[in-house]
Amino acid sequence: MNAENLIALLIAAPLLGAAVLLVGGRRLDAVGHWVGTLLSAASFVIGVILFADLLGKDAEHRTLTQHLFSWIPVEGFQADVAFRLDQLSMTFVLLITGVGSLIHLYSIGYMEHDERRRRFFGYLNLFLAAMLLLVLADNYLLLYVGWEGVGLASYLLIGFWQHKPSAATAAKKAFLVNRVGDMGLSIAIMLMFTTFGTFAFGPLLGTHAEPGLAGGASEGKLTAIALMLLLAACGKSAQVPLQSWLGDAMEGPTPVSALIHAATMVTAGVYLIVRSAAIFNAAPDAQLVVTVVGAVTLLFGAIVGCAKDDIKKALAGSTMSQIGYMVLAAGLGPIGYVFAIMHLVTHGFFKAGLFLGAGSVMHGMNDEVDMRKYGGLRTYMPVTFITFGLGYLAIIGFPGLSGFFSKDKIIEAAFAKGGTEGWILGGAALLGAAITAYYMTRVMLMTFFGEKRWQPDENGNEPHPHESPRVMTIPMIVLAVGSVFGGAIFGIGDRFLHWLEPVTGHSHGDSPVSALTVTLATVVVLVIGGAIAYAQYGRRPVPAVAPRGSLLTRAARRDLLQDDFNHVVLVRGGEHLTRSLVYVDHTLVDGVVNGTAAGFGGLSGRLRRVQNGFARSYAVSMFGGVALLIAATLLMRAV
Amino acid sequence: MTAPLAAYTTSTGEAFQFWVLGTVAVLGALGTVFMRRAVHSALCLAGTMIVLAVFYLANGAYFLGIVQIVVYTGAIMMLFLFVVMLVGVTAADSLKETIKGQRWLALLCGAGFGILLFAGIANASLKQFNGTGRANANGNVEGLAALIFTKYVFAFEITGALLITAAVGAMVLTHRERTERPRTQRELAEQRVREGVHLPPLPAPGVYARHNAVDIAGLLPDGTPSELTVNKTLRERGQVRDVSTEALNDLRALERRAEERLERTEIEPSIAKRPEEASK
Amino acid sequence: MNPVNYLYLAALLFTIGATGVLIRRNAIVVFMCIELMLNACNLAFVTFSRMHGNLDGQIIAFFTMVVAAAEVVVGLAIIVSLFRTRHSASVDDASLMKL
Amino acid sequence: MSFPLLTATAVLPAVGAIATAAVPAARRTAAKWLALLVSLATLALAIVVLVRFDPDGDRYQLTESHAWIKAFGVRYELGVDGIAVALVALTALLIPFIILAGWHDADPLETGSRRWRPTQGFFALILAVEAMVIISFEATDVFVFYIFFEAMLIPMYFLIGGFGDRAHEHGEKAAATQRSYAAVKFLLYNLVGGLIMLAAVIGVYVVAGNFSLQEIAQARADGSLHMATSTERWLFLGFFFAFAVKAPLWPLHTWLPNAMGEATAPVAVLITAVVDKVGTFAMLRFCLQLFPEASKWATPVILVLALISIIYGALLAVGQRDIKRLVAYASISHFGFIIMGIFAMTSQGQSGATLYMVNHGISTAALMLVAGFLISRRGSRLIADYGGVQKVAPVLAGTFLIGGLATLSLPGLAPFVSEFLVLVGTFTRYPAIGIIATFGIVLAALYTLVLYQRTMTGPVKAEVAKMPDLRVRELVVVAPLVVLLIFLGVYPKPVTDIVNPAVRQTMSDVHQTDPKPEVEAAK
Repeated sequence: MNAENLIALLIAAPLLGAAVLLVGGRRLDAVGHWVGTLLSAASFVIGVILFADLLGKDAEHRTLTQHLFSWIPVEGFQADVAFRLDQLSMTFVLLITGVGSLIHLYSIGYMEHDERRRRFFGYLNLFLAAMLLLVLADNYLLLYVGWEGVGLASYLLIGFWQHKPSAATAAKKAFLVNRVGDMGLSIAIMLMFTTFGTFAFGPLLGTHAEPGLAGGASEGKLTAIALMLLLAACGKSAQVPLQSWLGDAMEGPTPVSALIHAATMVTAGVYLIVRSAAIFNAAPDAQLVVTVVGAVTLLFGAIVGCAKDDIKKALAGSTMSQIGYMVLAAGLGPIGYVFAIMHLVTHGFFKAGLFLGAGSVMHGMNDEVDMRKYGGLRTYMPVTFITFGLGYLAIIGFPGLSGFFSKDKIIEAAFAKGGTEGWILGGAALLGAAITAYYMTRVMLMTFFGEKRWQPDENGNEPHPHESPRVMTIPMIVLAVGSVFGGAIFGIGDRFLHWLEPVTGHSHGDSPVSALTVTLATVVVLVIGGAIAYAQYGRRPVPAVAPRGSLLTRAARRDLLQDDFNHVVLVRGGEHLTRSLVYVDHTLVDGVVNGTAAGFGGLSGRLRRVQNGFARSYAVSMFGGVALLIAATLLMRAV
Repeated sequence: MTAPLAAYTTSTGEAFQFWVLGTVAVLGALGTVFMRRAVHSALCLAGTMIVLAVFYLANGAYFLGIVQIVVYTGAIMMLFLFVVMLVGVTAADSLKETIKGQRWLALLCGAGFGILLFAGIANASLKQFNGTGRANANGNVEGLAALIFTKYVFAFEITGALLITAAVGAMVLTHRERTERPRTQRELAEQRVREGVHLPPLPAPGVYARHNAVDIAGLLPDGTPSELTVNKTLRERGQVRDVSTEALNDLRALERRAEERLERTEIEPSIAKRPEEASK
Repeated sequence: MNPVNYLYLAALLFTIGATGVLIRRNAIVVFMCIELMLNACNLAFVTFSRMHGNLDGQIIAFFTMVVAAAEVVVGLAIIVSLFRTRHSASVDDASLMKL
Repeated sequence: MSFPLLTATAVLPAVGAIATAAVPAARRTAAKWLALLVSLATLALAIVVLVRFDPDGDRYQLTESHAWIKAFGVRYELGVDGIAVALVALTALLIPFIILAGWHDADPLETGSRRWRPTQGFFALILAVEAMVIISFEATDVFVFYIFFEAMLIPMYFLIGGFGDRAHEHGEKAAATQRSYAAVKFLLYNLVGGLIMLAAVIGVYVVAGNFSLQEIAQARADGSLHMATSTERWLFLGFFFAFAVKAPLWPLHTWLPNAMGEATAPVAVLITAVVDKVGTFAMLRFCLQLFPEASKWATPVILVLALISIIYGALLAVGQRDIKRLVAYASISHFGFIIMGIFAMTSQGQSGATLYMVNHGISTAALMLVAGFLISRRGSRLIADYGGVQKVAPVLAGTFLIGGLATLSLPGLAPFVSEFLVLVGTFTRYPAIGIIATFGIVLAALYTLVLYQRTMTGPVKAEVAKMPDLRVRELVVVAPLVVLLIFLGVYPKPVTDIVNPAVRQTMSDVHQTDPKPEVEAAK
């Protein structure tokens, strides 16, 4: 049979799962989690089949498209439900379904004691479907559907424990911040429509061979579109200034944090930018902004990561910073696209692994998240320790592991941009690498080394750290393997480069510094970073309560005061605005009307006095009236 | 006297009559409005109507003139008087106005209305007067009769119906339906005993042999007048005359005469007036 | 003298009557004033008939009288029954039309 | 002549209304079933109309025309174009759900005032409204339209004033006074609008000599009927004012929150999902066709007002403490979108607006009816009185969430399609307005999610702990709506196919063509 027709099945499988699990009701509680896992696995299998099919073709013809039906047919406005599977989306499909399936598996154990587990798997499947739709869509509008779909799924999953007000609030916040980004996306689509009359990838972006319409428009328009797309990407990928939701999103169950807020959804922004390469390439100013956003975010996230004592929040900060790397790379243009995606994939592996490890730790520690209450866990949960350790080495870019290949390339590319920008960006990237090494080492030390620091909680039951069940450890192991060898597989011989090049294009910038120097520099800084962390947290015992810390630390603990800013400016301001508007609506707009009514009421009240019921006064008025009539007739005759 | 009536201007006789009687008529009308007692108003109105009757005659409406006197002054005004009697001859309503501004408004409207009316008549072209001479050629009554029974016969019939309806209506309105059996003397007596108020028949009005009018309260032994003696209706209308002062005056007069007869020197001037003066 | 004066007189009487209706409170007097107005009209009619030299005016006056008679009968009846119920003949006491 | 299908669609519910009212007081349930059956029969008829309607055929189809008042050249003329057909179908579709949702709303209260046969009256009134709405969608004679446009107010007045929520936070008495206030406000607003429109209707007759929409539009098109610019503008304003009041456009909106807040949820749905649509529909059919030039002249102002409605309504929705009032203000925001789409004068905008009317009807129905079920359980409309419902009544919470997501026009649900079309349509001609309007989608997310968070999530409040989940009847009401929302969100083609030709016509009426993209798409 024809491979194109399988594409729809990729999405259909998890969608079916979501439908069945959410509509099915309690009678599915027993088997729900297996249904969900199997369907996502099925989707992964289909993905593999398609991948094989693609490998079978030669590089230029590795684009499958499937046109299902015309979605919104309106005069001069064509939006179809059509899918496009090329190397880029293929990469994502494998990442999403693969990691997704693993995390489904993990969740079976993690959510075991939750009576709403079926619902949880339903949401997970819904997320998979939406994410696949996002990466497979053939036009921006359909992409938008997936885009908001993942937003919805993340909203549902962050707020999965809705009885916790904090969770509900976090979910709402995530959705709202994302909505701001979505606004950017929709405006971008409108701009495309007005500029090009279409927003389908094919005609718009074209291919390597024949460039699409994107080049044809004025640079101003293109810059506007690009910036709007960037806004969208910031929202989804938690880039400055829309990053504030990611930290709170950790309220969700840990598998969710691993899948959505580490491996897949948050990288959608990078996908969007890389996908729209044709537009960005034609808008250099926008690209510069992208790189700046990326650089700022990677530092921002790293600094926040250093200060958090909550293990998940620390990892969230690191996610932010890693995505910062990707965005930076994507902003560099053809030099960086491939490495952005590559780092995205490797990051998918090790960050998911790290989160799952964190989850396993929490699982063993009665859901304690404060690292200052951990310590010396390596003996209690060896598998977790090893997998987590490998993930750690991968993320700090330890030579030979996956993170090393991808991140190192990005730093190179940053320098290769050339000029002062090149130096600044490259420097930022290097600094980021150092800080990454620092905070990851800190996490590692605080969690697994040192002496145990946990005490019995208020109602006296001391946590008994233990290794997690098999169903949880297997995914961790798989991911660990991935994070060890992934980089090598991709990086050596530029396999990944050749795989992706036809879509994104690639160009070698002439770097002012040789690749080797960059590599050495990277290694040096990460050693320094690690050493400082060791000096702080490895040599002397970690205090169980956080010291007051420097001003920067305290700011970082509060996400560098960005939330406070939002609260004061947006939330408070918004509340005042709405309250005053409600008042205005009631007094002014409504008041005018009621005022008129009251006026008439008063007037008629006055007039009522005339009706005093005395026949004589009525007679007077009659008499007067007659007199007037006579006067009138006389006047008539006079004139 | 038909000939001069055809003229544009009337005979001086009629003019004189008009000015004299016209004044009377207006005075009567004013009296009707401004007399405080209904009776007086009625009398004034009657006067005005008679004057009008005369004017009808003067205008050659002989039949109407007579009818005016007979029907209006004779019947209608009498009817009025009856009602006045029923309602109270001397129930003098104060001319004090209760509704604020009513009087002034009324006068204003009246004045304005009158002026306008006069203006209207003034600039109406009423030049030629062809009096009723030819119309009354073979008798005014015959003329009227001819018209009534030919041209206006239908209206005439209708008015007949109207009169009957009015009569019936008046009866219906004034007739009081007896709801319970009239009580016999016996029952009344028993009721009086039961209620215990004034068992014997009511005392007669009037005092001494002098004042035996029905509207004078008889005096009790201590000399205080007793309302009981006066007719209930009169009492309601508040028309009980008080003669106690007169009685005192008469007493004094008696003493004085007695002293004159006995040639008492010191004569104090009388404090009270003589009865005949008092009654003035 | 010009017979128009009769009209002036009629107008004057009518006005007086009307004013009386407005000023007096005693229903009977009010009624009398109405009669006065009717008579004024009659005078006017008679005068008109003299002007035009035909008897139609007199006929109208005649009818007016008849109607007036009927009206007086009914009106007085009303007054009497009113007096019976309220022990007063003041028109102001019959102000039930008040809100 | 053929069977008068359109008349039938209106007469059937009218007769049904009379019959329902005639059911003896004791047979309450019989009356309900009768009303339900009648509404279903009407739905069947409407579907027949939908099937018989040929999108690519003449502009007005299934037309009927009889002389009515010869003196004024009033003819009883009916006919439907794509837009009208869609809306007739929507109306006929929603009424059964409304009746079913209000099944117990009019049962006589155990305590308090026993109204005169409240149940029969309630359902009879609903059917009466349906009849009038349908005929005003179908009328192609200005006079006929006007009559039913106004007559609609009478049953609505009684529905709002006569039947409020069972329990009220301030007690039955306060509820009664607020109800009557709301009802009177509704009546006065719409009457004022209607009277001004009446003047304009007469004006049209004076100018054109007859009331027939087709003839006048035809005459306008071929120039045989010339209107002085000022005349046309005045007449346009007269019509537009009435429609702007009906489809509440800022600043004429304040009657809606009161009406929707005080009426029972089904009646609120009737107001916002059915009756108000007549206003926006009439803008498309009468304002644009009769006065194309004036419409273009007024466009900038109207667009700004619509924009204000969008943002203002959304902001006020955020500030509400009362669930139903919140939905009402949300509707005001949505009507802003509809009007914006109509007057953007682009095919995307107008198709979007028409689609929006349908989708908004369905989505608001879903949200409001579920909210009604919620309120009927707790007996309070205040958001603060709820919390943690999701834990005790997950199905209710789920449907409520879906309704909310539809309200914030989540892609994949029906409203998204229409909202995006409106935005695009506006953006192509007025970019600035389009962009500002886009803020509406963020605010929509805000008020919807805040509502959901405060009512459904968090710790379970003691008062809601015993709250039962959706009953079968309620599920029967909600489930089809949800299905429709998803279906039309994924596959709106059936509707757009019907609507597009009509929109093309309207565009040609106003002599407008879509602006061409800067870079012509390479075919």
